[in-house]
Amino acid sequence: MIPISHFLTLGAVLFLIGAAGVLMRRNAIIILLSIELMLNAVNVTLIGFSRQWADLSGQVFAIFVIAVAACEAAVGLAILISLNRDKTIMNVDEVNLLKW
Amino acid sequence: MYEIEETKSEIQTKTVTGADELVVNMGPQHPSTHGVLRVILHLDGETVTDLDCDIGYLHRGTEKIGENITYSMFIPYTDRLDYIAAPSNNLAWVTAVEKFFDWEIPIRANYIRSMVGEFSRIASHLLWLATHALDIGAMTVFLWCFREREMVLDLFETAFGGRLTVNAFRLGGLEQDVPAKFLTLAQEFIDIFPSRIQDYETLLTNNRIWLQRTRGVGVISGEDAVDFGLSGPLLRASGVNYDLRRAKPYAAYPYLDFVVPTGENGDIYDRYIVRIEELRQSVKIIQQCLEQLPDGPVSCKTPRTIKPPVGEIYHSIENPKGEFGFYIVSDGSETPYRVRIRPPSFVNLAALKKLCVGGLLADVVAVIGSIDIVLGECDR
Amino acid sequence: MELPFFYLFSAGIVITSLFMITRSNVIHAALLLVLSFFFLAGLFVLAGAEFLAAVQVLIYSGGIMVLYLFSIMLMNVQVAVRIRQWHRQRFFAILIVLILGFEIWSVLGKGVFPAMKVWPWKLGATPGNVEALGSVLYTKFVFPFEVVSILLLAAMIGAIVLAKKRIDS
Amino acid sequence: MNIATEALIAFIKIAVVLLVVSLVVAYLTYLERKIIAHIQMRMGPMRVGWHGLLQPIADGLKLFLKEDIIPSKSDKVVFVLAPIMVLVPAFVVYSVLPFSENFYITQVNIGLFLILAISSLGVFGVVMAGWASNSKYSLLGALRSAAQMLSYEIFLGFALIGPLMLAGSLNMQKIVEAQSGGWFVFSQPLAFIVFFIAALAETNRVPFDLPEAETELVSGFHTEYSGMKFAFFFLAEYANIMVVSTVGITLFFGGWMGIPGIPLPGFVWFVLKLATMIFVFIWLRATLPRYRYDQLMRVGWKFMFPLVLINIFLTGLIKYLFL
Repeated sequence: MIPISHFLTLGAVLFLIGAAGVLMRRNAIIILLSIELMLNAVNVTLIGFSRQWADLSGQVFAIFVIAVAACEAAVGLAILISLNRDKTIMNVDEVNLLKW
Repeated sequence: MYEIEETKSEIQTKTVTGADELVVNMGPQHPSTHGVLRVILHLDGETVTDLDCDIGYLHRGTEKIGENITYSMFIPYTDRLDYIAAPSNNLAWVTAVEKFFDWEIPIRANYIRSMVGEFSRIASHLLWLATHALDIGAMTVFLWCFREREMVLDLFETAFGGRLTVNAFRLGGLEQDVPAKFLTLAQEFIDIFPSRIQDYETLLTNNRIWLQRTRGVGVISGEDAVDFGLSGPLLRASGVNYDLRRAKPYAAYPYLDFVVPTGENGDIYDRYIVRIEELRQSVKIIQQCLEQLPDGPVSCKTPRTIKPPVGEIYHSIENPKGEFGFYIVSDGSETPYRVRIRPPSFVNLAALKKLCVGGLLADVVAVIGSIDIVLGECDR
Repeated sequence: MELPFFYLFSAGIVITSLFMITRSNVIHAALLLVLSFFFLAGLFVLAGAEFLAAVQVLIYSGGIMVLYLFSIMLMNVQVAVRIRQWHRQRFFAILIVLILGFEIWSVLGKGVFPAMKVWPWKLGATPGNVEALGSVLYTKFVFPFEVVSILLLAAMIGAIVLAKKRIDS
Repeated sequence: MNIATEALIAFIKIAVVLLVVSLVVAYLTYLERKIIAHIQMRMGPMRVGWHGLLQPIADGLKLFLKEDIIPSKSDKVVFVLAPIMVLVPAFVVYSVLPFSENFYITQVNIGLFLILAISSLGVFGVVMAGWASNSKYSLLGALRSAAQMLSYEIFLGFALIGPLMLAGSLNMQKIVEAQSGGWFVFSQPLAFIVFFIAALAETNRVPFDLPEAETELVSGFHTEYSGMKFAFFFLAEYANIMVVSTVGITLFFGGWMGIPGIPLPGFVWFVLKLATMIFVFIWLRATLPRYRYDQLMRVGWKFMFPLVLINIFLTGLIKYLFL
């Protein structure tokens, strides 16, 4: 039996790695990938709780999270492609048109 | 020399493009450019936005060679132009040179010339159908066509000794009469060939995928086709009824009865239909030739050295691929002063850009197949 | 028996994730993330969520990550490898991440975890898992399910509008 | 039975299946060459062994001994990984396929879903190969194939939902057993048609072989591959044909279950059905031309997708009303 604390710790570590990736990298695709990682960290905790309480709600919510991740990937990549097409920008700190 | 350099650099600068455009170099080593054609494609995704043809990889200076050898020595060189249908090229050259003189070509020779010309049309169209179908992905047609083409090449071998480059005709007629075996083999061939054409049609003509791939693709209107100087099945598929066998009959064609098939839409499908119908008409012509073939000599009396009078001449015949002509300037000596070849592939290829731009990458392959080019005559 | 596998998969996930956020080549990063998702799928099987593991592989790896690779191939990656990789705010970011980690650690460390309940399904044995998940998904959670489908539709339209080429250019 | 014996039995089963499948896949290439050759009025391989029976082994040996070329501008790690990524999922799927009543490696309650999930990974290898080769033809082939495989995976999965609703289980063995009253191909003809077309597209077979269209893209994503790596792609293609054929006969033709009245072992029925299915695949290759990219997508999204949705709806309705 795997204790719930293991799942929670793993989820926390993954979330931190993902957060570090989002905050520290310039490359927009890596940032999107890191966000995927953070969403998966949430999934790990959801699955852990689902197992802990023998309740399927956790798994259902994990499915919802995957669906949201798909939306995020689609929209994020669409934004990136349109940026890349117009200005060949790959880095987030170059997207500064709204800055004053 | 300077100009050549400049065109080269132009092609190279054009390959530097924006973010969306992908430049693909199709050829000279590519399975569906039918030899060594190089096409520089500018793709937006899969759509072709621009296209450049780079030819000349098979340039052998045939025209220049023609200036340095005698008229009869040039006949084997014409074999190497449209090597798919070598006898047809021989026919174009010998009839062109014969135009300088007022020789009486024996009727038997003319009939055999027409017959062999039609056989070479069959050979060429079979190879075209085989490779065109393979380009679009139907691989069985490829081997079936080669089965029949092999029979045609066997016929050439029986008659002339050569299979691909036959050196079939001589100035003034034939070198010698065709053997009797040739005539029986020819009869055998045209007996079975119509059913074989039916086989190809079973696989392709009403095939839904074939229709989708060919209908409405690579369209050129009749007027545009005339403006581009297209000829052959390409022109006739656009609805222009122009066939040199009818317009300016040569050999035995004035005595033969055949239909010139034309298309309506000028798309790849119509070219396919026109060529398939031409195969049938060729069978009909050969049948008539075999029935009407008179006895008699196959060559007229020609001088030992052939020295045409001073002057110039243009003569063209209907090759399988279109109007194949020779422009010869004679200075009265044993060798021509200038030989200029009018190759159908070269002229037809000029329309490639018009046919392809706006289409998809896969259509380029289909269009190149439907134009039916042979780089041997295109690059000369 | 489960615990060693848990450690194996966890180590795999953490290591691939760490590699993922440090790669300069985005294709490598994406492929490493795929690898990490496989480990994650293994973890889900351990936790009795086989269906979710298959969904993870099918949707995440086979769908979303292919979409990423597809998009990356449309962009010019070679240039991006050579330039500066890290954001200016990286030291500040490390600080924030450390603070966040400390907070999670302090909460987790103080938490009291109850003993495991007896898990009603045995691994890979009963067919009830998928059926039960399906019935929960379509009864209790049918409203969120519909909301998610609308979200997907909106995202699809948004993505098409954003990525579509401008007609005038 | 303790864990060690169980593990040993599982290992032996895996080894047997792996060896047999690799051999069958190798001989599938021979079969394809022979069948197509006879359709095209020629003999096919005749030189190596009796009627060329040893040809696959000779081919394998040749590819194995060939120089392994890695283009200098390629991404070497990804380039090497790609063929493995293509081949491994094709073989992993065999772990849940039922070969006969009691011969299978394992049965899991998400069997079919696992097959779909694992085989969806094949597209990775293709995309990786296309990108790592650093060649435009390969990239175009990979882009085509990514779009094609992603789209047709959807139709493939949706087509399987109809039979699944009738079977009421994802377990492959249970699906077979559910067909004792009648094969699902009779109750789900629409689903079978869509499944078959999608399977052709999934395995990059004619008329959907655009990703590797020799005459347009010079073999597409594996243009730059040679030697053993090329052999991997080649084997993966045939292994995938086997997989989709097996899934097809399991879901629509009753798997190892025979026609009542003819006493044959389940495995023989399985092999017979598999051979028929594969013959149809090869037959199509010899007959049909290739679709164009936009036509492929149009066929998929405008024809097959509505069809399969209608099928799911009708199946649900009928099941709700009458069963």
